[in-house]
This record gives sequence, structure tokens and C-alpha cells, in this order.
Amino acid sequence: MRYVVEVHLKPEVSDPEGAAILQAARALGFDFLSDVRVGKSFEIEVKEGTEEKELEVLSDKLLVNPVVETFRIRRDDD
Amino acid sequence: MRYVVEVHLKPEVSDPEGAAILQAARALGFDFLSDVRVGKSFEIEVKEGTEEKELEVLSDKLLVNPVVETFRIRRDDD
Amino acid sequence: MREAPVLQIPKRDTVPSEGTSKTFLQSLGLSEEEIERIRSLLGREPTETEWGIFSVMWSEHCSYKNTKRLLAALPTSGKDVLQGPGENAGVVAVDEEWAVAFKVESHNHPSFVEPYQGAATGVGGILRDIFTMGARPIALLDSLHFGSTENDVHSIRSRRIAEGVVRAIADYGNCVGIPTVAGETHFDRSYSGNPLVNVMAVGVVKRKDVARAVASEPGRKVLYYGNPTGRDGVHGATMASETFEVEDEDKRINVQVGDPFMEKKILEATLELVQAGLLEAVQDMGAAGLTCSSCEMAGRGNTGIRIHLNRIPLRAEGLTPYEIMLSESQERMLAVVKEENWESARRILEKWDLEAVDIGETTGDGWMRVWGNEEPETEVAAIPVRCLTTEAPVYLPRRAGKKSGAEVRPQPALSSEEGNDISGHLLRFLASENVSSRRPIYRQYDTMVGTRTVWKTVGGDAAVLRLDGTEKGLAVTIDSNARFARHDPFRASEYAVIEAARNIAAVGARPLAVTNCLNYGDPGNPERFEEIAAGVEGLGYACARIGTPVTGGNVSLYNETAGAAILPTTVVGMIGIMDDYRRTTSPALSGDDLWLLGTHSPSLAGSEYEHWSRGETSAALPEIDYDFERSLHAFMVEAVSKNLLRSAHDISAGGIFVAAVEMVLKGKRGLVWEKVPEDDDFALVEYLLGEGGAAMLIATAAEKRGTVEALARRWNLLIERVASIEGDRLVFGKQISFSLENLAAAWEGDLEKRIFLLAGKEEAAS
Amino acid sequence: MTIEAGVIVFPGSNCDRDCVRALKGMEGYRVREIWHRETELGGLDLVVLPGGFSYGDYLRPGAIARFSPIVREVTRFAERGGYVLGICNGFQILLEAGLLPGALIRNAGLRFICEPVPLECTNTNTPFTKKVPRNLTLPIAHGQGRYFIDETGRSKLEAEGRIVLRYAGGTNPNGSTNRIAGIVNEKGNVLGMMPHPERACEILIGSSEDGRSFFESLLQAA
Ligand SMILES: Nc1ncnc2c1ncn2[C@@H]1O[C@H](COP(=O)(O)OP(=O)(O)O)[C@@H](O)[C@H]1O
Ligand SMILES: [Mg+2]
Repeated sequence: MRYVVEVHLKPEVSDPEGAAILQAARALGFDFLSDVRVGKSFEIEVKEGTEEKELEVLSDKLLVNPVVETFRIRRDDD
Repeated sequence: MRYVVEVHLKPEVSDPEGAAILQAARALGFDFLSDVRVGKSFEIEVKEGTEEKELEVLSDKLLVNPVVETFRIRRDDD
Repeated sequence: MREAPVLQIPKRDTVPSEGTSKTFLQSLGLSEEEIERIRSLLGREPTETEWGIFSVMWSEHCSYKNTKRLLAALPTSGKDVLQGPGENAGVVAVDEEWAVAFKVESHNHPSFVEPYQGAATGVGGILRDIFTMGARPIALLDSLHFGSTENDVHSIRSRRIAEGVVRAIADYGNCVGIPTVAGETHFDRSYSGNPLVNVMAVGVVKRKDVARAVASEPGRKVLYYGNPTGRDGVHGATMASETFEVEDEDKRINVQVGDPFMEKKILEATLELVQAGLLEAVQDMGAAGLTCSSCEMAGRGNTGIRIHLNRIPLRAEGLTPYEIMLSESQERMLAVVKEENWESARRILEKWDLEAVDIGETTGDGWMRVWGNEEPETEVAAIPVRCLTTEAPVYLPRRAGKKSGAEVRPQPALSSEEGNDISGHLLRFLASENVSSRRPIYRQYDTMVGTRTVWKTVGGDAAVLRLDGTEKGLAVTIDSNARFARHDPFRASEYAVIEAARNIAAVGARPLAVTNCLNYGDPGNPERFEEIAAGVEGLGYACARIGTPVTGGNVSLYNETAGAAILPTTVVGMIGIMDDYRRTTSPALSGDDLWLLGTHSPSLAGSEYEHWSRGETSAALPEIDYDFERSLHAFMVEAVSKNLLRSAHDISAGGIFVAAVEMVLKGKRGLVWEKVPEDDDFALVEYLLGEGGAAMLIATAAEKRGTVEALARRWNLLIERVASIEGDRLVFGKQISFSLENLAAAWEGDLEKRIFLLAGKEEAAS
Repeated sequence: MTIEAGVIVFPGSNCDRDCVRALKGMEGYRVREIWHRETELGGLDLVVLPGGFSYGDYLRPGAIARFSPIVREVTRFAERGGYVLGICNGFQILLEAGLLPGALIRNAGLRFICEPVPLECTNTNTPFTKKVPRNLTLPIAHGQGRYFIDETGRSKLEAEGRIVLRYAGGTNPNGSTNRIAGIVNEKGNVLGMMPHPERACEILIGSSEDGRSFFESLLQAA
């Protein structure tokens, strides 16, 4: 069983890496982009029967710094 | 319109950061975890009508290091 | 050390043979003759695992089979040398109590495949070579050669490689906490398919604590600690011994990943173990992993070793004995421990969250025996150790002979357009990829951690580190001069040594010893081998003449992609010593008078200017006057220790002009250079940008004039006051006058844009 | 008067020895290293959380170190009024542990920077800064030193005079909110700062000796 926790900077925190990628992409001719934000993605393999709730606690406590980041959790069934 | 490009290390490439997080989480009592792999997540705002195909080219060229990473693209409609 | 046991090679097949397919044999990178020799040495068909072991131990990377004979001619001894070539690193005494361990290592091929991980693991590897000697690493240096960033078809790839390599060296070194204090960065088209990433590490060790990788007693436990073993890098050593095809897909899967945090833990743990006297031998599992580390330790001590693969911690499932023996997973250590010390060793490792794994024992029989990880446990390899070490083949490939009379084309002249705007021309040269400031690179390196680095020497000629427990200063530098090698590899190696020594002398230190990395092409090609041989000879000759023994180094051959070889590149790492680190000097201009010490006989032929303006060079530089060099060293050591100098800088790439620019910008002082040949533009440009003279720039306060002149006379050195230190402009004669701002803009602006594609905005949101 | 100082060593700390060396070079200090698994800070006046890459900076700088048993002790020590100085990675740990507000994220320039920078001391009325000159130079060495705090938090810090160090001379090398380089807690006994005072205790090594003034201040306060 696998979950993905996606962590991104809060909108009020500027993301210079995203901005740099946006600029580089445009310089390479990718003009369909209007914004890029870079975050982290944790692929987490869990024991059968683990609930999303438990992952929320893990994220809150460890994976995410709530001062600057937000997260969302997704079951990953590929 | 928004896409997310999720980038992860190929399974055969070792991920010391993921291993360290796994260890820390277990030490904190999160014993439901069996594996953690750390990747990146690019939230990309695109112009209306942009196709996934175009994002694939962008990922290949700029966002991903194909020697060690794989990626997947997802429409994000939250 | 024990007597080598007499080996009886059994005729019977002790090991089940797995049969050997032709394609498997071809994948090993061994020649037909070598394959036959292995069969006859063992007297039977080797197992798959044994083939693997032979293939890596007999690879160029581990056996030095093509260069051993050349290297044997290098001067390696000296009164200060405690450990010459053959160990993990050379060791040189600096006083009765302390010694310095240092070595340079290449990670060229891995950095081409994956620049970031390739360079990161290169840093990790060379640091392990130092701390396995029991030395605490105190400095890193890097010599980087990339394809040109100027517009050509490969420039984008070259930039990416440069970006990844620099970021990796920063990330790894900074994280482990070893300052990267100096280096060099050179761009040339020839490296576009084959960058060079050479990293040097320097450590300090008490003479009594020097550790060795010699397993000299049987019946000891073999201790494994650090990362578990994965499939990564299987056959890395063989890969380093082959040339690249353009798209070598299946070799790319084997990317090794660096883990600097693990490195830091094994570093601290190893030093604790060594200082507690718990290890009889220790070596890291670097190239060729477990195979090389185990049989080298046994080989050096004339013992044998027995390993049980079912005890090795694994990261992936289903690894075969072959893969475990050949894996190059990073940050793994092997040590030899007495039974009674095991528990104490285990406790130290546990403190660092490391597990002590007992994987076997040393034996007295001279054999390497490996038991597999399948059930039931069976023997998968049994090889006399000496077949892998001393009996590995040694070759002397054919040399093509010296190219007759390197063609000399007419020297470059300025076009009339350039002549009308010499100042603009000079500024453009200043901004070019091989001349502009390296600060965008070294600013990313923590140069200060450890609080040993004398700050003003960062970005100067050689970095100076204080040595704890003494007042002494250790000067370190790394240099190469591949540009000259196109015409004369012998001369290029000489210049690399000479320039390194001048850099050491420029800070007031006495050159002490040398490590080196030979980056060359395919030794099987007689023209390439001619370069290799001439390069090694030039290195040895210069080191002998200036009295710096070679205590170690590394050979990286097959630096070719799709048949195109790199410039033959001898990289020289040098250390020097000074009595008082507080008395060092730097290029930052200060004082009243600038002097030219020595004779400046500049030539544009072979210069960086010629390379930049014409895209090629027409000759190598002139012969070296070793008497001058030795006097120069003596002068500098004396002048600096007596506090006579305010600043000093050697003249190298870009000639007087670039040396002067670096001095004025670092010192934020102006300079008025009085006597300049101004009869014609060519003479002017040659004076300013020519190279090959035997000279150094030194700055003094006015009251030191007489003393400095007298000292120069005493050392038989010509000395001429060439400029006054004044104002806020750099002035050469009547024609040329730059404001420091204009110079700074040209010199400092460019490299950043060239190699860092993703540029953040530094002064963002405030 | 002697200050008993302890420098905490986490796996991956790498400025621990530098801090010990700097404090040994200061008059009035006795210093020892404290391994992160220890659970006692008995008798200390000052605890230093040094720079480096505790736990490799994996996940986020300070994110794993903050769970180390010693950090609980440091928290209690701070509550009792003991002096706590977090330098660079130590600052990051203090933020993760909630002893100071805000967060430190990747430099706006996206790259690690190591060099001496001009700073301004904007509050000399804390135990750490009484003797710190208004204009000073200290080295920085970090890749994740961009201090972020939201508007409410910032004005609170500002109003309470808790911003003690700012990047000066028109620079902001990492893009920090309001050029913030160092802050104290409400009581003023916990200081977190990105620049490295321990690297600036000898002029030849760190290009200034301004780092000493922090330790001299504490000696006066104690
Ligand atoms: N890759 C690098 N890493 C660290 N320092 C570097 C690097 N490249 C250049 N430097 C530093 O930049 C300065 C200038 O280098 P270089 O032009 O090669 O000097 P020189 O010609 O005097 O030897 C030196 O202090 C050198 O140590
Ligand atoms: Mg040089």
C-alpha cells in the first residue's frame, strides 16, 4: 500500500527555485507556462491497513514545517 | 489549468535521504512505515489548452534527470 | 609483516564451476591472453564470481598495468616522507609530532554519466582515502576541466556538467564539514565529451597514529561498517578502464549515490577507532568495492582472507555473490580487528549509529576465499591473493615517439579593429571563461569550516591552513597546464609542477611534496601512450629538480568519448610548509611599490590569450630554469618569514595583465605601471598577456625597498620596480587606464551566467 | 566569574570543534562537548547548538535533530533562563523545535554562500549583544539561511525588539524577511543567528574578530 505526501511552500512564501525554472523554461521556448512552484513528494510504503489519518499525523509532526509549508496526501495505486 | 509533475529516483538508485527519514520516523514511533522515497513535485500553471504532451517534453528537457529519475504527470483540478 | 606463504595451487576444482559463456567473458574487459592466463594460474575454469574478482583486480584502475613501469621512475622518497605510493594516501612529516596525509583522486567517467552524483561520490572517496590513514581531513581541493561554455554544439551539456559537478562538490564537502579551500577550473573543447573531476584531500595525523591498510596477522576478525551493499556501481572500476561510446545505456544504470551524512559518521567513527588503537588495518570499499579492499589488505600483509557473503548487509534483494563482490555502493568500510578489541570497536560504532558486522577473518594461507549468500553456504571463490595483486599483468605499451618539430604557426597579431580598441579587447579577454573570477564557484564551498583556513589566502595562489598544536602553516594548491600539452606533454607536466610550486612559494611556504592525477587517453593507442609516458617523465623530472617527492596519486586513462581524446592532463597537487601561518601573504595589493622578480620574457605563442583569440595555440612554452625556481622559493620563504612583503602573486594564465588585475581587485588599490613597451600594439599585447617568463610580482612598503633588493641579489634574482601602488585605477603606460569598477565588472560578472543555468535572485524579497 | 559552556554534538554537526576552540580562546569560559544522547545539562550557563548538517540536513535542516533527547533538555534549560545560542544549523534546530519563531528556507539565490558579510546589530540590549558593535562583519556559510516569518510574526518581533542582527550595507545575501540574520526569544536568553561568531574570533581566520563580542557580552551579563 502506498501513499504520496506532496509538500509545497505556502502561497505567501516566494519560491525562487520555481521562478528560476519558469525563466529557464521560457528561455528554452516553453511559452505555455504561467507559474511553477517546486515542492517535495514523499512516496511512502505503509503496512496494509494503515489509515490516511496516521499519515496526516506523520506529516504534521515530521514531514512538513507548517510555518512555511502545506501538504496533501494521496493514495497511490499505480 | 494546473499540472503536477512528480519526479522520483528510479527504484534501483539508492535514496539516503529517504532512508534517514524512515529511520527517524520509526524512532518516533511511526511503525506503520515500510519505505520512504523522496522526490520532487512541480506544480505547474499552464495556459488553457496546453497538452500533457508538451509537459512531457518540458519534463524531459528541464525538470528531470533521466539518468537517475523517472516522472509522472497529473492534471490537478483541486 | 609475514613471509609470503608458499602456495600450492590445487589441481582439483575446489569450487563448483558455473560454466562461462562467451558474452559474459567479453563483458569483463579482459584480453584473450589475460583470460588464458587466469585459467592457467588457477589451473581450472574460474567461477563467475572469480572471473568478476579477476576482472576488477586486473583492470587498469586497480592494477595500474599500463602505467606501473612508468610510475616506478618517479622520485618518491625524501627525508620527510613517512608513506610513499602504495597506501590509501601518502604521508609526509611536518615536525616530530605531526604529519600530513594527502592524495588526489579522479571521478571523470562517473561525472560524465551523472555529474552531480559522480562528483559527489568522488569527494566521498578521496576523503575516505585520507581518514583511513588515521588522518582528520582538513581541506579539499578540486581541479575541474569542462568542455567550453562558448557557443558550440556541446556547450549546453558542458554547462550542465559544470553546474552539477560544482554543486555536488559543495553539497558533499560542506555537509561533511571539510572546507574546499582551493582549486582550478579550466574550459576547453576537448573535455566536452569527457570532463575531468579531480579532487584532492589533505588531512592531519599524529605520526604515532598513522593507520595502514595492511592485514599482517591471521586469525583477526574482518569488520564491515557503513552503508549496506546495493547493486550500484557494479563494474565501476572496469568502466573507468574503458573508453566511452556516445550512448552507453547499460552503464548508466549503475549510478552510485553519495551520502555525505553517512560519510561524516564513518569519518568520526573511524578516527575514534584508530585513536583508540582498535584497528589493525582499515581501508574503504572504493573502486572494486569489497574485492579490492579485502585482497589488497591481505596482499600487503602476505596473509589470506575469508569472507562470508551471507553476513553482508544488503540494500536490495537477490544480489548474487558476483554483484556483492563487485558492488561500489558508497560509504562502506572494511577493517581488521583483534577478537579482544571487537566489543570496544562495536561500542564506538554504535555511538555513531553504525552496526559492526563480522564478515569473516584473516588467515595465514595466502588465499582469498569467499562463501556465497545462497543456502546452503558454498564456496564461490578461492584464489591465491598474489594472483590478484603482485601477479596482475604489467605492460609497457608501444610509444609512437615524439612528434617531430611541433608546427609553429605565425604568432597572433591584433586585427586593426582590435588594435583600435585595445582596452575593450582586454576587458573581453578578462571576462572569458578561462580568465574570469572563480569566485562564483568557490563561494559555494565552505572554505572556513574547521577554522584553520587563513581567510585572505582563499581565492589566492595557494590556501594556507594553520596546523593545530603548532604555529606552522600548511600551504596547499592544485594545478595543471593542459593547454601546453597539445604540443608537449612533458613540458606541460613540468609547468604544472612549477606553477604549483610558485603558488606555494607565493604565500611564503616551502614546497614539500606532490600528489598527482594523470588524466590521459587510451594507452593502447601508441600516440596516446606517448603522451602518457612523456607526461609522467616530465612530472618526475620537475619533481626531482625542485626536490618534491611524489607520495601518491591516481591514474585515469581511457578519457575518450567516441574516439576523441582529451588534452593530456597532468594534475599536480602540492603541499608546502611554513613556520608561522600568521606571516603568510596574499595577492591582495597593498604597500607602495610593485616589483617584478625574475625575468619576464613573455611569449604569446602557447598563451591563454592565443588560445582565446585564435581558438588554438601554436607552441608550448619555453624551457624552465630550475635554478631560478629554487632561488625564487628560497627568496619567498625568507622574505615572507621576515615580513618584508605586503602581497605577492605569480604570473600565470593571462600574463602580467591578469595577475595585476587580480591584485588590484583583491586589494582594492590602484596601480600605475610605468614602463610598458608602446612602440606597437603587438609589443604591448605581448608584454601584457604573454606567458612563459620566470617571474613573480611582489609588493612592498617603501621603507623595505633596500632590504628587498638586497635579498633578491643574495638569491641571484633580478628585481625591478615596475609600478607604484596608488590611486584607484589600473594604469599601463599612456594608453591603458581602467577604473577598478570596470575591471571588476568584466572579471567578476561572467562565470556565474555561463555555468549556472538556474539563477535565483539573490537580493529577492527584503 | 566563569561561564560553563556546553557545545552539543549531533551526528552531522561540523562546527562543534570550532565552537569549542573559540570558547577555549575566550577568557572566562570553560567549555565541554555534549553528545546529543546525553540527557543532563547540569551546571551549565550556556548551551551552544553549533553549525553543520545534523542528520545530513535530510528532510529539512534541523527537522530530525529537534527530536533528539538533548533538545528536550535544552528546551527546559531555556525555560529556566539558561543561555542558548544556536548558530546556523543550531538556529535551524531552534526554529524546528519551536524555541524561536519563523523558518529558515533555501537561499533566494538557490546556492550555498560562504563569505564574510556586513551586519548591523539592531539591539544591544540583550545578554548576547551588550558589547556587540553596531556595525560588524561575520562570516556566513549556508545554503538554507533565508529567514521567513509572516507579517504578524514580523511586526511582533519588530515591536518587541527581538531582531538583533540584520544584513547590512544594502545586502541581503539569502533573501531573508527584513534582512533578518538573528533573533532572540521573548525573554532574551535564546539567540539564533545564521552568521558564525565562532569563525570570527581570530582576525586571520575569519577576517574579523567581531565574533568575540557575543561571548564577551554574555560574560558581562552573567
Ligand atoms: N574549482 C575550484 N574550486 C575552488 N577554488 C577554485 C576553483 N577554481 C579556481 N579556484 C580558486 O580561484 C583562484 C584563481 O584560480 P586560478 O586562476 O587557477 O589561479 P592561479 O592561476 O593563480 O593558480 C584560486 O584561489 C583558486 O584556488
Ligand atoms: Mg593555477
